[in-house]
Amino acid sequence: MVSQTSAKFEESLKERPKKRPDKNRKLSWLLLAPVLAFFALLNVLPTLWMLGLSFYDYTLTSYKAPTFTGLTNYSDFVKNEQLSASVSRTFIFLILAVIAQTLLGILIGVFFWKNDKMPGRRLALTLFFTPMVVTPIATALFWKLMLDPTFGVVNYMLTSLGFSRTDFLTSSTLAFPTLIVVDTWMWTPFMALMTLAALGSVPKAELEAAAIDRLPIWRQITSVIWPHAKFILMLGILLRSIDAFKTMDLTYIMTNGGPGDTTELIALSLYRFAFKSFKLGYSSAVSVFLLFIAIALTAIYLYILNAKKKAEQTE
Amino acid sequence: MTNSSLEIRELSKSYGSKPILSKLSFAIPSDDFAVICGKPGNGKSVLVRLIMGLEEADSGKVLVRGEDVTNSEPGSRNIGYIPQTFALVPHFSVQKNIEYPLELLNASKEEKAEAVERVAELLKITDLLAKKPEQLSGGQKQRVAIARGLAKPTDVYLLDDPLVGLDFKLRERLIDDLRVSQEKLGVTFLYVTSDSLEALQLAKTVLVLANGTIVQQGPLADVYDNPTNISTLDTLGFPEANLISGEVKNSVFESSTFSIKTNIKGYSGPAVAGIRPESVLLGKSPDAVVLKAQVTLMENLGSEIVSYLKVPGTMLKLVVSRTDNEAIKALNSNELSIFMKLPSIKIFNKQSGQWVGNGVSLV
Amino acid sequence: MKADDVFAANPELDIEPFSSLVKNTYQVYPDGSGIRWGFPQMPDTQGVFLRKDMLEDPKEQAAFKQKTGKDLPSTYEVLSNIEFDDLVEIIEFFHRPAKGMYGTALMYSKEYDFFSCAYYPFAYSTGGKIWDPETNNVYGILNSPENEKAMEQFVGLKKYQPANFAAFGIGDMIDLFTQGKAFSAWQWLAVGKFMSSDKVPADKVISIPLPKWKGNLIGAMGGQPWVINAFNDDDHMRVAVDVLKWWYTKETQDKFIKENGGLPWSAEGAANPEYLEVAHYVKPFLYMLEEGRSQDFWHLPEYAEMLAVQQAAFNGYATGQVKTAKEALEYAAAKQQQILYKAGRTETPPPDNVDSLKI
Amino acid sequence: MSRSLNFKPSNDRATKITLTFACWTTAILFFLPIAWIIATALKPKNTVLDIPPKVLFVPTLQNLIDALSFSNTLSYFINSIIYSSIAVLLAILVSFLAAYSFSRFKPAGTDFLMFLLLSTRFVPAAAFVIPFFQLFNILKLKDSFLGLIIFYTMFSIPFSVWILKGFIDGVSTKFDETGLVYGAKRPHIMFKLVLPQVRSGLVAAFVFNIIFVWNEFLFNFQLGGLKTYGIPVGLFTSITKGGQVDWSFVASIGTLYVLPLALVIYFFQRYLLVGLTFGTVRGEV
Repeated sequence: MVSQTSAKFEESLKERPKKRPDKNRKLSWLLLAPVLAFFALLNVLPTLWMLGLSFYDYTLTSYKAPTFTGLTNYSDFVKNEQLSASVSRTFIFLILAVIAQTLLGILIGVFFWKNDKMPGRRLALTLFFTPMVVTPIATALFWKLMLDPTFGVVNYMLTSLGFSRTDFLTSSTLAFPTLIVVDTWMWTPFMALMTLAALGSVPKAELEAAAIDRLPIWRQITSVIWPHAKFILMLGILLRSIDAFKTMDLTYIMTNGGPGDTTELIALSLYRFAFKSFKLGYSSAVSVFLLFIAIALTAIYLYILNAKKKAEQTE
Repeated sequence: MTNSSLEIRELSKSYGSKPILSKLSFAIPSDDFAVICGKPGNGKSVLVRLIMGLEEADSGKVLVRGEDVTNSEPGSRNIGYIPQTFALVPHFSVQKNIEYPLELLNASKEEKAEAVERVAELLKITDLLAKKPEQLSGGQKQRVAIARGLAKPTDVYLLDDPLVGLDFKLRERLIDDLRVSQEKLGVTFLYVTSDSLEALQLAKTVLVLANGTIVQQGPLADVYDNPTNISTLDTLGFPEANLISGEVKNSVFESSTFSIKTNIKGYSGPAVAGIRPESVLLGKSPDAVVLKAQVTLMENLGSEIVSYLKVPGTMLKLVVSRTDNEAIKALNSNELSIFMKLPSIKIFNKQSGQWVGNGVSLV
Repeated sequence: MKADDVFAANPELDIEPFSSLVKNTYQVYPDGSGIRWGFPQMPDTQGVFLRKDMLEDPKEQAAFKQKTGKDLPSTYEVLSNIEFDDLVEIIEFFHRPAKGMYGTALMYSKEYDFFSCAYYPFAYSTGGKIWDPETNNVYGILNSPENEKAMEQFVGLKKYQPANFAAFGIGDMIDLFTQGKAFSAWQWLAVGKFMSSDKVPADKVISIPLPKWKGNLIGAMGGQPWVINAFNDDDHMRVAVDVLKWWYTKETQDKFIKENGGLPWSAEGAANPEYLEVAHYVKPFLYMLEEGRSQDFWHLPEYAEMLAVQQAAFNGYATGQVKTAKEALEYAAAKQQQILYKAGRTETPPPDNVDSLKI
Repeated sequence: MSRSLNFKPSNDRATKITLTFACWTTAILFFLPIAWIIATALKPKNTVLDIPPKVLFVPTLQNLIDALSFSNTLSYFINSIIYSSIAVLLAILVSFLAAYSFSRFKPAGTDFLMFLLLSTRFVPAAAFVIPFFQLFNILKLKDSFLGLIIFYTMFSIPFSVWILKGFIDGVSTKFDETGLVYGAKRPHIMFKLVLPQVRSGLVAAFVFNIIFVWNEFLFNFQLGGLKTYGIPVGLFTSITKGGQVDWSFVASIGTLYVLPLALVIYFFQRYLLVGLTFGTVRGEV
């Protein structure tokens, strides 16, 4: 039944079939075009602009034209111990706040997850989630009011219970921990949400099996839950870390970096350089530095994510 | 071969350095029900994708109705397609799903209604038309998918293992429906499967796909009875054929189980003897290979029983009917004797897999 | 753009101010050049708001007399010439934290210029300077022993204030005072209208100029001018000038001062007896606006940066993060000197250890 | 080992009651500050700073009415709704195209581009404001809805692409191929076959981004103007009246602010979860 092969056909087989014009490749870039255009205009351009500015002495309030000063802005930044202190303070804030939010978030997330049929669960979760969606301008202001030694409801309750009045936001020892507490209030719901998501990604069958086998709780966590849940949890920690690194609203409104500079985080310093002093070159250098930190954090996360993908592929 | 509905010429495809298909060729005349049967991993789905135009071949040609479509878009090939996974659009009703290929052809309302009525009746799903795919059972979904494929008004249809994963009963019913449909419509079906039972039940013409190429093609009975390649014997048939390794020397096949004279000419070297389970018979017979056997396992298949027999040097499968009480009794006895008629023993070249001859007499 | 150009085209806008303070604070740049850029909008000076009802309470008067042997002053005439020490004595007398009444409130907030402006009168009035406008030098001038003493005195008043005094800004003091929780508040006079509430109505409040330090008094200037953006197109420019014309009409000023609690600042407005009667804080305002009675700080483009530095340091001293006033002043002076040196405003470099200075 | 010590939804009655109590207590504790804001909004203005705090009071809507009628508040609300909804919808449209391309065609550098997109969200906002300010001045986009919509579209693109790619990856390519074979054109496949199957992803991307854009302050403040300011700017610029914080106003805006968001969370809870995990989890919260 094999067809008769003419000489012409033999000939035609020797050459590779003509490639169909690769429509898909063209189409794929066409579909990406709008996003890439937005991206180039509103991200690449400003980033390059920022990078460029960081090598200039450019202050809006001076009449001097921008002058190229190479790495001076960076060396100024590194030399300035006030700023280095601000950066390390930011890291301390980030670590403490994210740890607190993660632990508390996991705990609460597990509670809600275990109790998946509780009455009014949807409403309870809605109430629980509100702190992270209301603008920090309003919540930070109200925290300031609630913590006020004279008019604040928190101090009122403390004194009613026999404690002494506490000035949470103007004490150089208490202000920083107080901000961490408020930040934790604001973002624990987020970590709880990520915990719910992470637990939701664990196959039900494996959990059932673990429960039937009566595995000890730590074994359930290490061998059943963690392998599935870790990536979403890591994502949550990454997003929180980066946001914590950028924290500005809270400090700006509640303490303005004070008392003194005990709550001055780097984003607030940056804001000051850019919008109070209009030192564009200098603030750009600081921004580039922050950008590198953010990208490093993201890259670490994606590295882990890719390691996961590879592991799955080899399975 | 211009009157063939579908013709493949020396099609090759490899992924990286791994060859999947190599110089695969076949042609299917119109109105045929052709089944491509191949074991899993033999490149069936790649072949389907190449025929449909979802992927590009490295070399070779695809001709539909005599026309070279190697470089044309999938949508312009005018082939009815029934995918392996149902791929029923979840947000369309059954009716809309079935109409879908016609919708894309800008068919009129009447044409669509007519086509839906026709295929729905054919596949007995008229009462499902208003439902959404998620409301259907697996078998119903499959019928709808088939109906959708058939709704496209064309004369060549490609069915990509459409019954895989369905339960036995449903398969039986759908197999019937498919055969009836093909005959009623008077069109060409190319049916791709890894299930040899399906192939046996459906095919008018069967094509055996092995090692990335079609090793044998022909009318079902012909191919079944006269496998020209060991892959055919291995792929087509249920239960699988008994294979006994040995050596051919001076037209004599020698193995640790038996030695026979054959009609082999011009070959000597390693060889394999293939005997279908139904050619292994109970009892004794002159002019046949007779062996003493011991039953190790009996597998109840419903209408048939497969017994696994220990014979000198190897194991053999044997099939008896459930209603054959005498045979069952015999199988349960300690002293068992079996025989194989000489012509039913087929000898293949071990290296190339090519058929070299049959048994003719005892040594 | 230059206000002088606008005045040239619209002479009716060139209104004579009540004192040169208005001109120097809101209009002229650089200092002493006479070139005008701004238009006076809402000049502001500092004063002290007191609870008149408490001062006038016969029982309090008797108790005060008994405690100190002095009469408790309650009239503007006496209070407007009060010495700092005497005012503190009165504040101490009314400081009753157990009853939820604090003696006073001042601004120590890190926000904007709050601490600085509240502190400056203490420094200015006791002979302190914050910089040398001739050489643009700060180091060695801001960190002087006078300023150190003044800051200790200023922050020393915390004992008559609520625990979170260090966060006090304009609003916090308004809340404290109008909720009836403070006897007095050192406040900008322009917010006088808001220094009363239904709990502490206006007739229970009296405002006075800042007290005197051995007869000397120089306050800080507040308020803000109008300025016109040079990048405006013609339409915007016309509208900007029209707004100014509207602002300076008699009707608008009447409405601003009589109905909205604004303050008069022009020679003509200050002479208007109607305005003087509108509210209790007009009198002290004009008093503080007299020649040489108040003083603004640096008129330099770098001011925001300089301000941020000293606000953090000064506020740090108020909260105890910085141990001594000397350290706070030393830090601010060095950093400001560095800022000015880098901007090319002075030849004198900052001290060598400037980069390693920390609050 | 107690039965409750395992990671599966609990069925034990005593455990359930304890958990319910714990969950509700937590929820209420976290909500208390928000509740305080709402209560303040409903309190008569002159009792806001009272100590001891007024817990029992006759609620009044006056503060809310005052807040809404103050200056441009209402138009700021409307502005917020206009630019946030248009920008997010536009972002979802272009993100869908890109996500489809990333998912189906995997063009060269897909991983890198996805990474770049995501990393842009991690740059401190203050760093970008000035370049944007200058760019917007050059393009004459300042204080225009067009400018804000363009900006917020970009702002919403990264997460939209990530979420939608996760979802499109979950739709079998069989649908695309079946469509192709039957002669469908690409746009048809994308919008008629695939798009309806990623509806959850679309909603998730919408919910997620609308919360972000609705809350964004700095850029609206710097790039917008009187015509286009949104409600966070409206709130920020009106916090103080005559030098003191107008608590009733802040509380009223805060309340008006939280209500739509709370409704969104209540009705789209599932999608919030889905959005936060870039579509990797599609289950119920």
